[in-house]
Amino acid sequence: MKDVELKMLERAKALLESGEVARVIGWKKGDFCHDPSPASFESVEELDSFVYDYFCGANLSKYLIQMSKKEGKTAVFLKPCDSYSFNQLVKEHRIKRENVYVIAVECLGKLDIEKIKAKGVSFVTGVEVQDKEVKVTTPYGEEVLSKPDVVLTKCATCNKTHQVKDEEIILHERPERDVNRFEEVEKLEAMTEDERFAYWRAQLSKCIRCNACRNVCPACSCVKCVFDNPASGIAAKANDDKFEEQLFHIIRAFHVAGRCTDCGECSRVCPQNIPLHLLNRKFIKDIDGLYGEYQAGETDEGKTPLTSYTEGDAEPNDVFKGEAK
Amino acid sequence: MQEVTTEKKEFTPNIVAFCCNWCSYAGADLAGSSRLTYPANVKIIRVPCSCRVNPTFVLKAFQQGADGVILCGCHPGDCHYVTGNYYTRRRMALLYSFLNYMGIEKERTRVEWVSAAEGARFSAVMNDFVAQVTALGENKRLTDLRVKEGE
Amino acid sequence: MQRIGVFICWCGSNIAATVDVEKVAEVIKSEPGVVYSANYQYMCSENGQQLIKQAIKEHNLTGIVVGACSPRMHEATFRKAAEAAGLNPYMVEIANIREHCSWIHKDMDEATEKAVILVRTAIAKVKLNAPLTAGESPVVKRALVIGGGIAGIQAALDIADAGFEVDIVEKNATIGGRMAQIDKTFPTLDCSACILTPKMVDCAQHEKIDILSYSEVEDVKGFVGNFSVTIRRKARYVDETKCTGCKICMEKCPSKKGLNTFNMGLNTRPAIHIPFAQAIPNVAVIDAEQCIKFKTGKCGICQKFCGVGAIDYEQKDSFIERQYGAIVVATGFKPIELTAFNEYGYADNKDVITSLELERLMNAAGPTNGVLLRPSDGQHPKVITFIQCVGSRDTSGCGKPYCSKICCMYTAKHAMLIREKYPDTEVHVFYIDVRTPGKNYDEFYRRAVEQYGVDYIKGMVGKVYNENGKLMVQGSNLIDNEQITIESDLVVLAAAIEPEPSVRKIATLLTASIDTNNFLTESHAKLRPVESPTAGVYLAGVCQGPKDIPETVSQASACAAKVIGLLAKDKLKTNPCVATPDETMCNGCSQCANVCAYGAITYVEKEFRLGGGKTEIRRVASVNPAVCQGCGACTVTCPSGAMDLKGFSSKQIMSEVDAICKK
Amino acid sequence: MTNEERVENINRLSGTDVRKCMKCGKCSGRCPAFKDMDIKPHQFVTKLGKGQIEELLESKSIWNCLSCMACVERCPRGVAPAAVIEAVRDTVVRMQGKNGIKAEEIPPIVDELIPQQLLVSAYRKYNK
Repeated sequence: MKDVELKMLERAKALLESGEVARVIGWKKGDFCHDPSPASFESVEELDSFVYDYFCGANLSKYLIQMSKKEGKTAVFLKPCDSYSFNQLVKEHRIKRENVYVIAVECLGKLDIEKIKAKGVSFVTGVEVQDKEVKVTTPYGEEVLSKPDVVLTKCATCNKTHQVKDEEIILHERPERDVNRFEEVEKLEAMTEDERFAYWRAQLSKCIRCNACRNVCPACSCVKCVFDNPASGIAAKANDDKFEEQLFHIIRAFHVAGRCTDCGECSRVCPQNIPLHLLNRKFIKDIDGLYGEYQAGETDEGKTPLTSYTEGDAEPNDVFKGEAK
Repeated sequence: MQEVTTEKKEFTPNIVAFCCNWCSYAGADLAGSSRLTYPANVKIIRVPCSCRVNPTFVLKAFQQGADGVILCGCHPGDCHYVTGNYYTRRRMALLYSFLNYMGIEKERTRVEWVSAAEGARFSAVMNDFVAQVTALGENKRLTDLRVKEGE
Repeated sequence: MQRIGVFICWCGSNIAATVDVEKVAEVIKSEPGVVYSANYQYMCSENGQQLIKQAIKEHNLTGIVVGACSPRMHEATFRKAAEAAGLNPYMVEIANIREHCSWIHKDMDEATEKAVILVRTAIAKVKLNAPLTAGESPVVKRALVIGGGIAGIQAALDIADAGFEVDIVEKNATIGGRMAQIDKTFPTLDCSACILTPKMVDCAQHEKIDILSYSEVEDVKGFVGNFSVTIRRKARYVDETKCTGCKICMEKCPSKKGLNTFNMGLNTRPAIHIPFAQAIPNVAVIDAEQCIKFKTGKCGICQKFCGVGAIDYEQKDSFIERQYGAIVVATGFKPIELTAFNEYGYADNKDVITSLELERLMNAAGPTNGVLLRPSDGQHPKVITFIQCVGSRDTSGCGKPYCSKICCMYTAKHAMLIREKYPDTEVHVFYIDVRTPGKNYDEFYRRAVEQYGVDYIKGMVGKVYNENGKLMVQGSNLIDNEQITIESDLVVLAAAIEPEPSVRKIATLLTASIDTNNFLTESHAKLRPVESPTAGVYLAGVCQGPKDIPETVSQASACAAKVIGLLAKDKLKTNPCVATPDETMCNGCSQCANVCAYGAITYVEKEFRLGGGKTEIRRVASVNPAVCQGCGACTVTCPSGAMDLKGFSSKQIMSEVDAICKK
Repeated sequence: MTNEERVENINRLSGTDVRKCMKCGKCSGRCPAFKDMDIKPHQFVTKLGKGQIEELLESKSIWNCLSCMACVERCPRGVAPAAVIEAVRDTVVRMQGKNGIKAEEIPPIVDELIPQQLLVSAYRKYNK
């Protein structure tokens, strides 16, 4: 990963120095080794704090909505999963494509510090990844963890590939994987209504309405969100009533249905660890099953499943038929 | 008299029916002028096209205590606005499937295509839906999701 | 402050018998915002409207709710009344307490309770109504008539006589339709061709009428006053402008074995042909499937003999696009297929024929030159049995559930004509009922019985079978409670009629509603019988329901009157209930334009203030209110909720939901 | 059993709605056993409609009906006269305290196309 980071830094410097771009969007070091955050670098000096490591899970595409409006070009580092969000935003005319220079970078799966901590490993000062092993350094010594156990949830079932690149920095080959991202959705579907209700009630009652899921979501990028708009009739008031979380999450999931690229940021940022991606994935699975496989963000043009139709589409009353129960 | 009071206490569901102006609302009118009865707890909201029905309206109805929500529009291919109900069909198929995924009884939601000429069908559909929701009982899930005290 | 007035209509006893109207008006008085509440016997009457107008003025009402019949019935009436009293017509809401309440519920308490909720719901909505002003759209002064049968011809002539341009699109090579195939017409027995063909000629000669024969409607866009229609002109392989109708090609054509569809397949015709002698336009057409030139590449005889060089084997389908203000649908009917009725032996016996086939057999221009000869051996039939209701009034799934309406009369006509021309012929008619509601109709039928001695048998045929060359017709005679078998030479089936199947596609193109039997639905069964619910689309003839020639002609003229009324206007008021985006919230994501069936949404770059003296340019949606039809598809697609629909805003619908659910 | 109960029972057994009959007579027009019937197929429908079942219970027709189903096949309104006749026949058999069918007598292999009712009525008749 270090070699990748060096190449990225080199390119960022060159682009800024030549004046080809006015800024570079990447990640900068945090207070700890595991909390880098998205940042915009406008000069070579600022690049001192640039970082790209196993904790750079954040999706940078959403920042381009504002950045691409600024004067001068903006260079951005996109991981495979981020490139879908980027395409979707270009499709919706939110990003000015001509103002962006995309550098595709490799990603071999990012780590989840919460999962590492959950393994009883605290005060992490560094990590080293070797195939399926993660060597974690702490003041108390080294610990070796299994990588699949500690990657971000969104990375566990990812097999995305780069969809956009003006150039690419890839040094390590990604192993091919055969994953079923709908496994957990299927598990829920196999439950009874009562069990599913209990499951979601337990999950969503944890929600504190911090709006992190909404704010991080590249599809939730409305100029003004319906939940902030008193004219919508569903505007959220603080601690409105007991129904609120559920309403919020249903509407949110529906609003991004057909547009969600399954980037998994919602679940990554949720402070309450609600598996929000399972809501979006249900829509994705239904869309795939009913209207044919569709991956939002695969291209930057065309209609989404909810803005198109065929004459022989399934009837709403029939979608439950054939369900084993 | 005693009997009457107990009867009144029996559960009668509150049903919100969204009907498109051109087919289903007219179908409901025809059911009326043909004196084809259906329970009084069905109340109709007129919308220009089934595609005007936002999922938030459906959720709002449940939030406010409706026990069932039914959406009626022109038969696919016969939409007054050419393609409106095709979008409705996709939206509602996904929404209803999703609500069920959240544990909401699938019997509470329905989409039916009723043409202006199908008064009898309108009445039959409403009778059937009311019976279905009555059998299910009160909607509790969409009005309360949080773990309540005492549970 | 809102000042709402509520008006509860009794509708005579229609509402008042099941809804306690006085109680509703009383309860509603205490609703917040309601300052006036009244009930009256007939709100839609002059006095009722006066009551509304007065109340609006006296109480300074800002909005009114009328609890009455369906808004589809009288919304326009009450809006007009409000407007006359100085209130914006869109500040009126109707609570449908008749069709959706009093007529379907029996229990008074229950119905009254529901009526109160429905009125409350309307109040909740009207409080959020905003005054709206209708826009204007221009009217194209040209009408399209789809179908060139008697309905289309009559409508076209009437419209053209009023001075408007009319195009007739006819899918066959000639106009004339079914009436051209008929021999005589009831109840006067005049010759069908004698009264139809002059009208056909009038169409051809009328300077305002353009006949597009051998053409079909391919696509329809637009709306009332401004339809844009694409018409496919099918290749007839004959240049319409050159052909003189001399028929030399028909004489010389070596491929003469094509079934003559005009004669119901009872004889043959050449590959190149003019359907019948009086065809309009009198221009030949080549049946490419039958033509040797098209099949083998050799022949070309017609081209050699055509004196004017009209034959063009290279002709291709062409498309024209024209604008119309109004469209008349007059697509007509066909007899049903009899495949599901084995019992009548139609498929196995040449001498079991349909009534329309009999028309051709009796027509002087038909395959037998008007001499009634049976198809199997060309002999004159001595015993003829008619069977009525073949496939009509049939709910078993084999036929049609409705009465085809014309069969009783034409069967009486056939029986009478046969007895008149061939008095030695024995004629029997099996009937279930004889239906003759029409001027001079029953008298006509009775003449068949009394004057011509036609044997009417109350009963139905169970089986027709061939025994030694005779058709044995076995049926019941219910009056005598016996089963009889009639040895017949010819059996005539009064097959049910159904709408011409192409009407389905046309209904879809026009978004005109259609019933389960494929008849187009009229806007109101009694009061708007020739209008489709789709504005600017009118219905003439059997496409709307079974009817005979006099009724068809009346309906066609009624259509014409409606069309003339429309085309006489220079501008139409447009529906003000259109979509509008809140630009401050619009993302410019294009999702709304993706679902708009009318192309009403475009995008513009607009500058917005950001505060602090800064501005930004954003892409935002813009709706053309003249093109928007107000369906609302865009409002739901919009992720930010920026798009809303006037008259049916999200807030209005949500408040209706609230009012209904409020316990 | 009162007369009304019997009428109701016959209606229920026959599974047919006699009010759908439009009195066209097509059933009697086709019936191959018409001549041997004292009460004709269409009359079974009308008389049941009027509740006049005494005549039906005593009629010879119930034993002469072949259960060929031609009347059912032909009826344009979906009324089943043969089913009415069978229901009357069944009522008579039961009134005699019998129930002609024995399940084990039904041949193990029967042609699927033969209407069930034909088999059942045959047993009813020939076990009289």
